[in-house]
Amino acid sequence: MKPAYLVQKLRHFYGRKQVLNIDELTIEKHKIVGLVGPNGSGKSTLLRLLAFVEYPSEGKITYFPVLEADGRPLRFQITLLCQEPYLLKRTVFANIAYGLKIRKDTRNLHDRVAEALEWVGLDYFSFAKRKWYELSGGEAQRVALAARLILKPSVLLLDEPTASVDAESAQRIRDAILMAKSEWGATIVISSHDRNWLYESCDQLVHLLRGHIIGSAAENIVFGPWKWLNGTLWYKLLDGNQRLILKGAENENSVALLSPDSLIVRPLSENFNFFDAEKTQREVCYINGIVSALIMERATNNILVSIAVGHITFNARLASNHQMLYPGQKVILEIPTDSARWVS
Amino acid sequence: MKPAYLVQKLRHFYGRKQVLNIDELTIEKHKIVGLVGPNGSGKSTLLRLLAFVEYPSEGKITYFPVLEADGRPLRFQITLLCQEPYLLKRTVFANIAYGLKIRKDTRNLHDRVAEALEWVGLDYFSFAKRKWYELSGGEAQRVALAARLILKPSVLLLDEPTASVDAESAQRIRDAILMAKSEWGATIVISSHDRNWLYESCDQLVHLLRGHIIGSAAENIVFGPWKWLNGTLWYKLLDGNQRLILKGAENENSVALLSPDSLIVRPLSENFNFFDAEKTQREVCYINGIVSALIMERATNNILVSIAVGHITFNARLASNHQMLYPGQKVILEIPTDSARWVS
Amino acid sequence: VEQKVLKMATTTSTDNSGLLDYLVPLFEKNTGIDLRWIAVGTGKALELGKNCDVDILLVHAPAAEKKFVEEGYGIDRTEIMYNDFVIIGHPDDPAQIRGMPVLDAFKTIAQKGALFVSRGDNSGTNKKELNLWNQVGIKNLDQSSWYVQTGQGMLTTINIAAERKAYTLTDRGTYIKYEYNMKGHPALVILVENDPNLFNQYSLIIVNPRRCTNVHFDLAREFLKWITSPYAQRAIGNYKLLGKKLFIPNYRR
Amino acid sequence: MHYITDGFVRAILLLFNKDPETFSAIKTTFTVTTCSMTASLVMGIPMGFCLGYYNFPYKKVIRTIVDTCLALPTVLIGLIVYAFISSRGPLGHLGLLFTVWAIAIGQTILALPIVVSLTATAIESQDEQMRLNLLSLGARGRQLLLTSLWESRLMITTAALTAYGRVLTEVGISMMVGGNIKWHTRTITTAIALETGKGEFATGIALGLVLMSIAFIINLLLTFLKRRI
Amino acid sequence: MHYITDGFVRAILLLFNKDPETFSAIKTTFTVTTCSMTASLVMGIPMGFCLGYYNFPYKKVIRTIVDTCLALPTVLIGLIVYAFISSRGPLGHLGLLFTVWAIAIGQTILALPIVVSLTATAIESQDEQMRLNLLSLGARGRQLLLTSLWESRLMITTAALTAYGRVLTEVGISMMVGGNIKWHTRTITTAIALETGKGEFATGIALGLVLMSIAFIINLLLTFLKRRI
Ligand SMILES: Nc1ncnc2c1ncn2[C@@H]1O[C@H](COP(=O)(O)OP(=O)(O)OP(=O)(O)O)[C@@H](O)[C@H]1O
Ligand SMILES: Nc1ncnc2c1ncn2[C@@H]1O[C@H](COP(=O)(O)OP(=O)(O)OP(=O)(O)O)[C@@H](O)[C@H]1O
Ligand SMILES: [Mg+2]
Ligand SMILES: [Mg+2]
Repeated sequence: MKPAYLVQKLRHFYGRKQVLNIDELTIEKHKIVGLVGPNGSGKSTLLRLLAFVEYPSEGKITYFPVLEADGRPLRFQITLLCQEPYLLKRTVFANIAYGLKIRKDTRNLHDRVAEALEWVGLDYFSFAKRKWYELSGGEAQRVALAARLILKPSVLLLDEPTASVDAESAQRIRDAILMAKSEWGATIVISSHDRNWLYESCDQLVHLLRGHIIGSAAENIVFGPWKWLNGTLWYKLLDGNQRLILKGAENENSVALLSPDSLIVRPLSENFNFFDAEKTQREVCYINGIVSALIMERATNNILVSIAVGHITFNARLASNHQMLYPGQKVILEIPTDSARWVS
Repeated sequence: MKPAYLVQKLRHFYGRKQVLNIDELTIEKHKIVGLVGPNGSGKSTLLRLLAFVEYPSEGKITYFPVLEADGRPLRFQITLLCQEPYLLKRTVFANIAYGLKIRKDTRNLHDRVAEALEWVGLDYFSFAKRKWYELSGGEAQRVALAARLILKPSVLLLDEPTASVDAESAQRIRDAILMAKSEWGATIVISSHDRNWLYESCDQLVHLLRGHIIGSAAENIVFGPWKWLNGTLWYKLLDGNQRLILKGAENENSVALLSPDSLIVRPLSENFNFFDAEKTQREVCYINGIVSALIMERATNNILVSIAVGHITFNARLASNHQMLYPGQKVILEIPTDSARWVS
Repeated sequence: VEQKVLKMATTTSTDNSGLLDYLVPLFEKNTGIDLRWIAVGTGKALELGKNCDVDILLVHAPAAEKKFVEEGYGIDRTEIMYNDFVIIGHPDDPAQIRGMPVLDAFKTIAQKGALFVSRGDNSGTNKKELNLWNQVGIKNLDQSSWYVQTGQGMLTTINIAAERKAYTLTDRGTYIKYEYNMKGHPALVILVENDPNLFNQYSLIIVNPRRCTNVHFDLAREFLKWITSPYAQRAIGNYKLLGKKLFIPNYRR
Repeated sequence: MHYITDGFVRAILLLFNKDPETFSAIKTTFTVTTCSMTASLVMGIPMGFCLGYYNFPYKKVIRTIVDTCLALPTVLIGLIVYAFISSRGPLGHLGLLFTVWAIAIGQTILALPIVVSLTATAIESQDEQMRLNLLSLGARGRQLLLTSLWESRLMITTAALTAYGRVLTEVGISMMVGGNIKWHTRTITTAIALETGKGEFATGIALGLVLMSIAFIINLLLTFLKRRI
Repeated sequence: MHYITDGFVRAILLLFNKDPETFSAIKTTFTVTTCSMTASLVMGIPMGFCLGYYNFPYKKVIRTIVDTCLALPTVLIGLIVYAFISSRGPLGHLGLLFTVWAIAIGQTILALPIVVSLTATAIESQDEQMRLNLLSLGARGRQLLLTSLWESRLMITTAALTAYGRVLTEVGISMMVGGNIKWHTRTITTAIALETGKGEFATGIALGLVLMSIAFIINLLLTFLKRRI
């Protein structure tokens, strides 16, 4: 395992507000790492720090050149696609060629621009000569991505590359990213809210919450308010007057993390006695829900089930030999009360 | 059925490029209409035209006040959330209150701003006083949405309201939209690439392609190049050397539209003789694929199955009593060769 | 061959009247010296001399000139020509000074409090005027409401006097120019003239070469020699503006 | 060199001793520039907004004319204003010549192209998205104008400061139509010109420094507008 | 009034008859402003970029000083330059006084704050996203500077035009350190001042119009930079 990045004791502040607090994080070479987390959890900030366009308030980020003897300076090895791509006030062609011009590497410029446009699913002839403002939102986003891909950087940091991109193009972008990995051995870090897309694309996940890394899996995050039940048990009221009961909250506003692996899903059968089950609430909590989606997870070959409980959606991971569910099906979620990890 | 909008013989040009060509479109009152289509299909343009912030090159858009005796001027009845939300260089509070200030309607300003922030899942105390640049991408997006919702407009036009918003907040935004419809009878038009989210939110779909309305269902779009096979049959080469055979393409670059209802999905069983089936290619074309996702469609209560065939994904709609499939399952897609509609 | 350049600071009247445009080409033709002049107020001209930035001065403020020479800034002060001043005013002549001797006229203006416009810029003309007020014993001019100070050139001052229907003291050359500009219908007319008290002496001073080593003393001498020559003196006497003589040569050996 | 140090000392003395001539000039300068800046901002900012915001025929031609007017020489403005307000001119009966109002008129003409051109550029450089967002929130007319300007306040402030610097330091107009009349229309700049003409270089420098102090104070007062936009 | 029309006629005659005095003044004006604008742009744009782009201690103080310098009176600049280059000044041995170079130096000082302040404002008003995107593509130093400027070319052009208007029309510096010497250091503006002083108002207006024509031509030449950014 060769690291491309080693992040140590990283603290980052905006004013007096701490936005990142990462004790240690290793990003391996030649891997596609997905960055997930709710809005404001610090994904973009982390990507900017990894790109060295901003510097951490405290702590250290060490970068190990991904390619041995990569003669390019650091700033040419690492490239970031910002969350809000900004196109230069030039043509699409000039925008894509800009990075290469900076690198004074303009052999076969036209062919390479055409190739980069192809990667993001845009046609050279109808797009190359357009001005920056003659593009739709998704097209602009894809041009910005093409401007990064053409540089063939050893580290590609992508901040929501598929936001406002259509499904077909998102597919193509995934292919382009996989190609970047296989063809020139790039290390890729992607933040995205499109979990399906991300799960199907990446080798490894980093889950951020309020600036902390809370694991490397797609956790279920349950925010408070929590109410104290008895002993170490706390509950949160869900829609339909159901209660999610968990052990060990620190206070009202703690946040519970539930691994998708720890949830058990079973079809609601007539003979399941809900009230009987209630008695066992000390060990397991049962919740009624409806399957809203089933998705294949590329990294594990497992199936992710989304179960809607009123307004909250829980994700559970099923082995592919699990009894089959279908969307719309009513199910019971079994949640061991001690399965929560808490952050505050 | 009372229309809120009547669009007639609409043509819109940027320079000499036609970006919209809609012969007729009616948008009903008190409905949530979803606008789908690939990048550059004209969704944002149509929304700008419906908001009357841009005027069509040709044709007519008639707006019928949604609320009888709505005394507000047109520009106060209709509100658009642009694709790239721009926050004024002020605090979050001032941004959200701006529209109300313009309307000289500032009773209970604080309460209403707090409520609007609540709708988009942001906390009043930690956000109201922030400056516009102290927000993450998704937070900014949500603030912009809150600034629209607070106006309680009779027509709410939302251009990708959930791009770069996390899943939990997307859920909340959906609730807020449903509330806008039920509580003050808003007519809502939403464009989005997040089909699951959209399908679960809207009452009606409008599918755009290259500026044309191609239907009111989530169509499968298959771009060329098409090759001529024989008679009226054309085929497109898919990954894995499979051929999608369809009747009646006009030329190489025609685009085929396949309704999700016209595709039949069945599990690949050992005894299915693929080669036998090949013979029937004149009427039906069989294709191997893998189920990648199953999603519940709110409007119809049906199930949408995504089937990956190499890089292309087909969506099929299944009745809820259909034989169950699971993600990762190998299936056969049966596509009647005459089921395609063509656009060019 | 390096060109011989002589720099002269002069008052605006010699420049504005066109005299230098007429004389200097003659000088250059005769001597091959390139004379460049800088037309500024008298005070500034003397200051440029003190700073050794010019070689020669052509000014008309006898008292200041003498002080300049006494303090060692200049040498060879030579009187070369004069012209005269006139008092002009509105034809209605509110203070009734027409035809009076100049000192009486000034006294009357002050007594009646008639509007008087002064250049107030320490120019030769202004110094002459202040000198006259001093002679008739008028004090506190600066605070008097009838006494308007423009701090500008002569022509502008005349224009302001015309707007205000006021009196002013001007050199004859500028008045001729003003008369011409007004196409022969001047708003102000000459009321007092030909008084010996109104003579306006122009002198040439060479900047002291012992103080200012960079001064082109030889060229300056050459100009002094030329301007005092009968030829140049005659030329000055022949210079006419709009058909009227402006300067009377009075170099005395 | 000694003028400069002398000038500093004298500037302090002038201000400290409340020299009446200097204070009269300061007052005149202040009156005149306040009038001309108010007028040019009130007219120029909406004009600049229209020129930058709307598209209309001959817009580019008008823009080129405005930009050319950035090079309007003060003496030319002075002459033209003079021609209109002199007693023989069409507006002669108003008796404006050699009053502070005359100077204010001329300076307004001087500042106007600067305000218009820089405002137009500021508005033109604004994000297209901003325009759309304001429209979509229902802003029109005056609200649109005010919000757009407030969004570009950094640039508008700089435009105003540039124009202010221009009117504060101009001499030609004040001389020509103001007449530099002591106690009445003598501004600091015409006083500087006069003192310099007299050879009183140190006084000239002193007055120049007084002028800069005024500019400095105005700048400090505007600092709040220049905070991070 | 009549001299305005006279002035128009005379302007055409001056240009048409290739009046040597006028052409000498045009040439001097052109030489001087070209020098001063080149110098002030070459120095001012990078300075403005740094002031707008980077954060450093006392940045706000420096900015306030620069903005105050927008109100540097020309006569003051003239006096200060004079103090340095007069024979008795520290740079007297260079013999710059009463040459076009002296004027160019003074005008550079005049234009510099305008260029710096407007460039800094332009850069400061730029989208933070632009900065990030350029950095993320690997641009640093000179590339960053040039690209940032090019993105704001509309504003930089206007800044340059404003400064150009200022130097083209200034009189104080040219008079003070140029000396308004016929055939040598007489610029169009000093010629206007001279003619106006003589009461030749029509000629003054004519020369003013000649000046404006030059500005107009420069504007046309720069039109390509002002195309939709
Ligand atoms: N100002 C413009 N000039 C020329 N063409 C433009 C302009 N704006 C948009 N277009 C083109 O118009 C078409 C429609 O654009 P629009 O923004 O409406 O698409 P969209 O459906 O919203 O796409 P997206 O999903 O990417 O947001 C696109 O092909 C785009 O390239
Ligand atoms: N300039 C700033 N000043 C103060 N706070 C900031 C600033 N920029 C971002 N923040 C805050 O820092 C936190 C992290 O922001 P960041 O943009 O990294 O989030 P993110 O994970 O990318 O979110 P999103 O999914 O919305 O893009 C957020 O809480 C945000 O409000
Ligand atoms: Mg982000
Ligand atoms: Mg769009």
